[in-house]
Amino acid sequence: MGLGAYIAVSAALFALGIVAILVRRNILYVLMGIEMILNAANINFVAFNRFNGGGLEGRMFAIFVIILAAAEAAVALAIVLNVFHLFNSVKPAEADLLRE
Amino acid sequence: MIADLGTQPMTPESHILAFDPGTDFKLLFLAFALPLVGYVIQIFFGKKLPRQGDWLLTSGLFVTASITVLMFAKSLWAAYHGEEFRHHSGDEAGLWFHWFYSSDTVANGVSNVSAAIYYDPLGAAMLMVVGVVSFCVHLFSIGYMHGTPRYHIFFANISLFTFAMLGLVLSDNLLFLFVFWEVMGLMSYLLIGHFSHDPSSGYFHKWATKACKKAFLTTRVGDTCLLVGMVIFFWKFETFRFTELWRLSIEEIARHQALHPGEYPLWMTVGGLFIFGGTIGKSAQFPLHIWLPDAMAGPTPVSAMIHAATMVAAGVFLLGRCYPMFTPDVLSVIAAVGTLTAIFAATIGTTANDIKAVLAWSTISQLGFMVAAVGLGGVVAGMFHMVTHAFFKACLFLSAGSVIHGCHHEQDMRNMGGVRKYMPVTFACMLASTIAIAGIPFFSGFYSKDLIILRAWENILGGKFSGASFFAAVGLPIAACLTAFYMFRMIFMTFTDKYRPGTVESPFAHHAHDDHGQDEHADHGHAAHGHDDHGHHAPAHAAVAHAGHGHDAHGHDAHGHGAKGHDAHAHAAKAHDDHGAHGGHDEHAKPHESPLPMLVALCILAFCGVFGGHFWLADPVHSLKFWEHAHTWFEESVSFQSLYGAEIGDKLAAAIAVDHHAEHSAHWVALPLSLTVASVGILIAWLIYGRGWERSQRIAGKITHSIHAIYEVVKGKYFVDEVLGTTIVVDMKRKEEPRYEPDISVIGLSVHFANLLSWIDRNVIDATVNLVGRSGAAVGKGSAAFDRTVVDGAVTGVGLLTQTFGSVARLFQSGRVQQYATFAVFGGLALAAWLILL
Amino acid sequence: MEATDRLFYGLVGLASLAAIAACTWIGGGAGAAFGLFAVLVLAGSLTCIWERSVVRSAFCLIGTFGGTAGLFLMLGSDFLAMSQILIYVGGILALILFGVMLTPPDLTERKLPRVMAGLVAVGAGVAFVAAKVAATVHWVEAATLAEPQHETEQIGVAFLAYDQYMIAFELAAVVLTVALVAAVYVARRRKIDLEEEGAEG
Amino acid sequence: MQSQILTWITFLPLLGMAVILFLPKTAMTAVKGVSVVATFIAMVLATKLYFVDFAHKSVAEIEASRGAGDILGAQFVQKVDWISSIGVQYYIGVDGLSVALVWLTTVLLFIGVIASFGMEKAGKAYYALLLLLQVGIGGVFVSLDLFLFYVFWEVMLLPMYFLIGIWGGPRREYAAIKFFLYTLAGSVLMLVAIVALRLDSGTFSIPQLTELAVSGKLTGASLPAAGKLLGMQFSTWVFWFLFIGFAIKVPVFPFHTWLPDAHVEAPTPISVILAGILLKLGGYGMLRACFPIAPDAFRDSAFILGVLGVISIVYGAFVALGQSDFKKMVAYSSVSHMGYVLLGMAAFTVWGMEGAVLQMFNHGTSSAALFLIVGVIYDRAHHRDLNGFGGLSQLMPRYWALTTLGFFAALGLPGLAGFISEAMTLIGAFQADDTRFQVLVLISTLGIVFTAAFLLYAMQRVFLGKKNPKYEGIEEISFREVFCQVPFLALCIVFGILPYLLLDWMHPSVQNLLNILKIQG
Repeated sequence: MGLGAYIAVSAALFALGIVAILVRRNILYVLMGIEMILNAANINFVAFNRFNGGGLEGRMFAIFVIILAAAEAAVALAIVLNVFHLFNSVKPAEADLLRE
Repeated sequence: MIADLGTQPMTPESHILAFDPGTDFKLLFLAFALPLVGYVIQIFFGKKLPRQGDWLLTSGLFVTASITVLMFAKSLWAAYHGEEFRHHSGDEAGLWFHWFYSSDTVANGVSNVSAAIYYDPLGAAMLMVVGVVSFCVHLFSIGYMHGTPRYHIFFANISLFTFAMLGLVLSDNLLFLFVFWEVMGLMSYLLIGHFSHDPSSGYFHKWATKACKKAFLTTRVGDTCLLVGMVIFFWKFETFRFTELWRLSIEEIARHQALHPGEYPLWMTVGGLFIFGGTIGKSAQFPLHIWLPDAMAGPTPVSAMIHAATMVAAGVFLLGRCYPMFTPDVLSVIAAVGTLTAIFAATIGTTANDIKAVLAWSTISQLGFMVAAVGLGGVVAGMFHMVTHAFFKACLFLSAGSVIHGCHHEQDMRNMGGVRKYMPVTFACMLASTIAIAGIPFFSGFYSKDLIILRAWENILGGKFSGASFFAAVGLPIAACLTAFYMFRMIFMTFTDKYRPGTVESPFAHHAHDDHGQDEHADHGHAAHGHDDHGHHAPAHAAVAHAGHGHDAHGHDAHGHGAKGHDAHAHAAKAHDDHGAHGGHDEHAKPHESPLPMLVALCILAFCGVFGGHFWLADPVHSLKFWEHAHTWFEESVSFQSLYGAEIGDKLAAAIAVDHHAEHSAHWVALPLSLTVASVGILIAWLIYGRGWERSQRIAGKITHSIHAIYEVVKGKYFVDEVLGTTIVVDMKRKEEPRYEPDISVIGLSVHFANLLSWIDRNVIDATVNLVGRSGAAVGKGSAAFDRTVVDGAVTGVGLLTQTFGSVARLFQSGRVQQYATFAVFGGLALAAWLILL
Repeated sequence: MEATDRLFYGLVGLASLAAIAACTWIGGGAGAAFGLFAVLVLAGSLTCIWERSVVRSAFCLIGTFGGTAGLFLMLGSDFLAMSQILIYVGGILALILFGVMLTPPDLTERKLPRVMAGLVAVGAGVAFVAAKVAATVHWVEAATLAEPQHETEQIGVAFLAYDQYMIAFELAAVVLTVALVAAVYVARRRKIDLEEEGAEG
Repeated sequence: MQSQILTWITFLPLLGMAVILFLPKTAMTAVKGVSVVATFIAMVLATKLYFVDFAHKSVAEIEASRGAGDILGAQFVQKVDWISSIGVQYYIGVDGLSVALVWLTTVLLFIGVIASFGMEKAGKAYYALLLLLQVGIGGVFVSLDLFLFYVFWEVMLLPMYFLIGIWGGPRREYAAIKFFLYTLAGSVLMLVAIVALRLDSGTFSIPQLTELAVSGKLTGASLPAAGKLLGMQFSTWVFWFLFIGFAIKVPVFPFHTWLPDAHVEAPTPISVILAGILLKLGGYGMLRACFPIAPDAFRDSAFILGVLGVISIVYGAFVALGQSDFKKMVAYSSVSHMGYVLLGMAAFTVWGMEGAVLQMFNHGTSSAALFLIVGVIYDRAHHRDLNGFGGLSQLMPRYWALTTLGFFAALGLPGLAGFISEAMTLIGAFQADDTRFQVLVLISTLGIVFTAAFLLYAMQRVFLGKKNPKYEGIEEISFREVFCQVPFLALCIVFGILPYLLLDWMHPSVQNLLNILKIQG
């Protein structure tokens, strides 16, 4: 299958990731959304790597994305738990101390 | 041309009287510089010198006078030897004084102004007159001014004046003549204003403050005319030197005549008239004579020297120097003005009661004579009359001064009378001078005045007829008659009959006493007292002096010197002051003879005045035959040829030449005419004033009553002063000077015009500037208001706007994170779309 | 399950089938595999968004991550696919599940119209941009695709070669340790909270 | 190596000012000391420059040096690029016209500083501003670059405003503002002209501009609308703009109303400097920057200038006669005397131009002496009403003697400096080719008579006549005041008797200027 197809898939995945963040009221969906976006990026990296000369860069980059995504997820979870502790609710709308 | 002397001719070179350029120019420069040096020393150390430095200056003047006499003798000697006596220090001795540029070369093409000494017969005669007269005045004022405040300043000013007059006579170009001309104007200002710094002199004090300015401004008008005349001639001839000017103007006239015969270049006429304007100003001719009568506010020696002999003669001297530059039209104007002034002043002279006023008006009249003479072509006659007049008028003034001095500062003739008994020497000198001025034969006045009238009649009979010469031929004899009348009227009023002090209220003496009474200030008392102090000179020693002075001319210089020493000794003797009692002018003290130095000066001048005319006559015997025209010494040395050089002289002489027949007949008309006129004048004077005071008052009263209107006009000096707005009003009653009198400037209305102009300047021009300023301010205020409403409004408007946006924006800051993310995403998308689309 | 959910799943199923058909049509066997994996990815994420309960959503993510690994295999990078499955599914998903466990479930949370509006708006935007990019950007596709070699060995060497990714490798190690420590620190219960709870308790 | 003497003379006071600024406010003696030293050294340098170093080039030598792009034959030239982007150079030099005025500036400022010792409220700022003023004035006289000329012109304006505005008399603000705005309006016009010249000719240097103007290349062709403005040709409006800028300074008749106010309100030393040298900037500026740069426009309007000059002479004299304030009278006499300068220049003859330049110098000395004289009375009587005095000659005889000398110097009495310049101007004006000038000369003689009238009228009211009891105990003139007046009166006498000390210096340059201006005629 051509590069265009992989890009289409990653674009769709990226869009769904954004929707997940924006639409759902639960903080966890933000986490999921982020992971989807990162995956979309990875698909792109590998696809372009594959279709443009096949060097190591694309894949190495994807590997580092995966590593950092892991670290990020850990920290994000810790933050979520704290937010939950502070606001006693999962909805991001409650955490509006930044209003004024 | 010169009749030989009949004596064996002396070899010209070796003789002491021969003019040799090497030393003589230096001597002339010395004579000229001495008074200046004296002035500088006197100004700085005057007060500290013994006798306040008067001896220093007088001896300085003595040296100057002797040099001038020596130089004059040389000119006479050269005349008798037929040599041409015209010496120029630049050409002969290389003595130049470069004025504008340091040397001629730098001025490439632009004429450099440089000066040198020019010495010719006219200059020699004038120099001798100035030297002798100023020496006598110095001598006289030692006695007269003794004890007055600022005594040393007076002497300094007189000697600086002499310096200026000598400079004027010696200068070789018109510009330097003008320089000394104006310096003389300054000195006359300072000297007339001498009493303005001495309040104790009462009437004189108030009168002098205004008179000095009036004198300076009137002469200043004349000076400006002379300056313009000079500029006109410089514009055409590019030079100021007399010799050049004469030559060029003669050539110009000749060239002009060649083009259109009979006519004269207009610009030369205009230039000539302007130069004559200078003479009118300085020699007090008709319109600008107003300052001379008021110049009597100065001390009498000043009047004697400046306003009788030297300064006023400078104007006539200028005419003599510029004669070749005048076209016939100018000459006729000069003659007309001269004659008019002569008659005009003579009439006023008859009505004057102040002794110095009589002499002032007579001076103006005699100057009119001289000017008329030059106008008629008789330069020689005019100059000769100037020389003789200088002597006897100076003598008249000094003797008048001595009379005033004697009568305790009384100037009004009606308060005098019978003074001959108390002041014999003064009377003798005054009588001699009066006879001379009246024109009685054997006295110098006769010869010079006769020459002028002769000149007038020669013009008429010789076919050179012009309105002016006719007016002169008729007018001058009348003036001569009036002169004789008022001079002898003065003699009879002051010297005959009994001494009658206080017959009439006169501001002079009366106030000298009152004034110092009121003066609260101590030192004034001393000064006023000083006045009375010197009056006390014991008459005793007058007799001694009387016998002492001899008639021998040569001896008088040495003798004069001796007398001065004698006087110093008398000064020390403080005799009791017989009229010490203040005020109470009725039991008035008798007049007393003046101290010796004054008398010596009088006698010298009287001698020169009387015999100046003809003593050195070619042939004295011939002069006795007065009915024939006697060639006086002056005519020998001064003639057109000797003055302006042979070729110019011949042309000028030719211009006024008259055939022998006309000359002879004119002589037979002029001589008897002047004799009869003089005797008629004297007779009338004797009839009215000669026989006792009461009778004279009666007769005079009847006459004045009959021609009342005319008498009032003449007495009011034809109201010339009032017309020009320059009358000097001295109100002794008023203590405070009027804060602002309009009568001070030369032309009264000019002050009003000045005030108008300064009002305009303040309210019109300044107003426009302020208007601009105020309109600027108004525009400023307007723009400020505009700024506040509109611009400021805009600013606040913008503020309002941002506030609304702010509140709208606040809605977005809901704190909901997801909302932010949505905005971010959609913002990014919009940006991407926009970037890609473009 | 409500009517809408059923409708939604019906639609998703149909769309997936269509996609697989198209891919096999285009790419043959490889196309089919690609289609399968692509559908796995997209359907997984769609249902994850759609699902009312968080747990189910979390589990749908497994499909997405699996599909992605498949795609990596299709693209010839097997080490990557394996690490994808190992870290994403094994690690990150486990974390999310921990998160789900520790937070109370909120079944009423999903608002259907908001989801639909979001899907439509974002979908349209991304579609538009992707179409534009495809139209304008012409990327060079290598004529012949190089054969995939032993990727893992190369990656291992690259990690340790000083001029390639050695530094990045070390840095990644540092980041991981820091994240570890940070996560522990942030998440620990503080004494204050304890006292508050103690006080309340 | 270019000789530095001119820069030293101009900027030495600036050094002095800098030193003063660092001194504490209380150390007034130190401040006075520094300012005296600074001005004294400048004066010594200027005297050495004038009498020793200045080479008397003959007209031929100046014409020879014209080839080397130096049409004026300036000496002690220094040329350094200053703002090279727009072609401005620090181009200074001095020639016959300006060397005397530079010397006069230094003498005046030196005496001005000493005369200011009497002013108790003259603080540190006063002396600093005074020195800055000297820099401004000195700079104008030496600068040969139009831009530099304009900069110094403005530098001179500022301290003058403060000196009048702060240390002046009761209405000082009004006078200071009026002075400042008036001169500024003039200098704005000048700036427009300078910019137009720069754009047209591409250079600021005056000799080059003169060269171009004389050879007819300065026609404003390269400017928009061929340099026409307000319907006038390029050289015409440039001439009139520059002329008005300088005429305000001279001051010429319609623009003179700032002078009496400035003088009446300025403290004595300042009005001495104002009358002594500031008025000469206008005259000098005309000779240096205005006439050579628009020679044909100058020739066409010469008669108008002559008429303005004569009006100034006669008007100034009459209005002075109508004044009752002593200082205002002297101020108007300055207007009258400066009228001769304009008449002389407009006459366009050698003696006319030289008379004008000489009159500028002589008026400087005589009017400075007059203002010092007014200062003496004002310090004692604290009022200047002429009618308020009387008989001072008996109370202060020495003061009266000095005043008489001062008055007769101002009067134009021969033997004192005033006469020579007035006589030269009148003779020169009479020789002008335009015969209408002869009528002007006749009218201006009115000025001579009435100058004598108002001075003697003042003399009579103040000095002669009855002693005013109010001033019985007035004390005689002090040594310091005499020390200030004597130099000026001495200068009047010396240059009255030996005018060639000035005229030899001026003649070559004036002759050269005339040759240049005549080339086109």
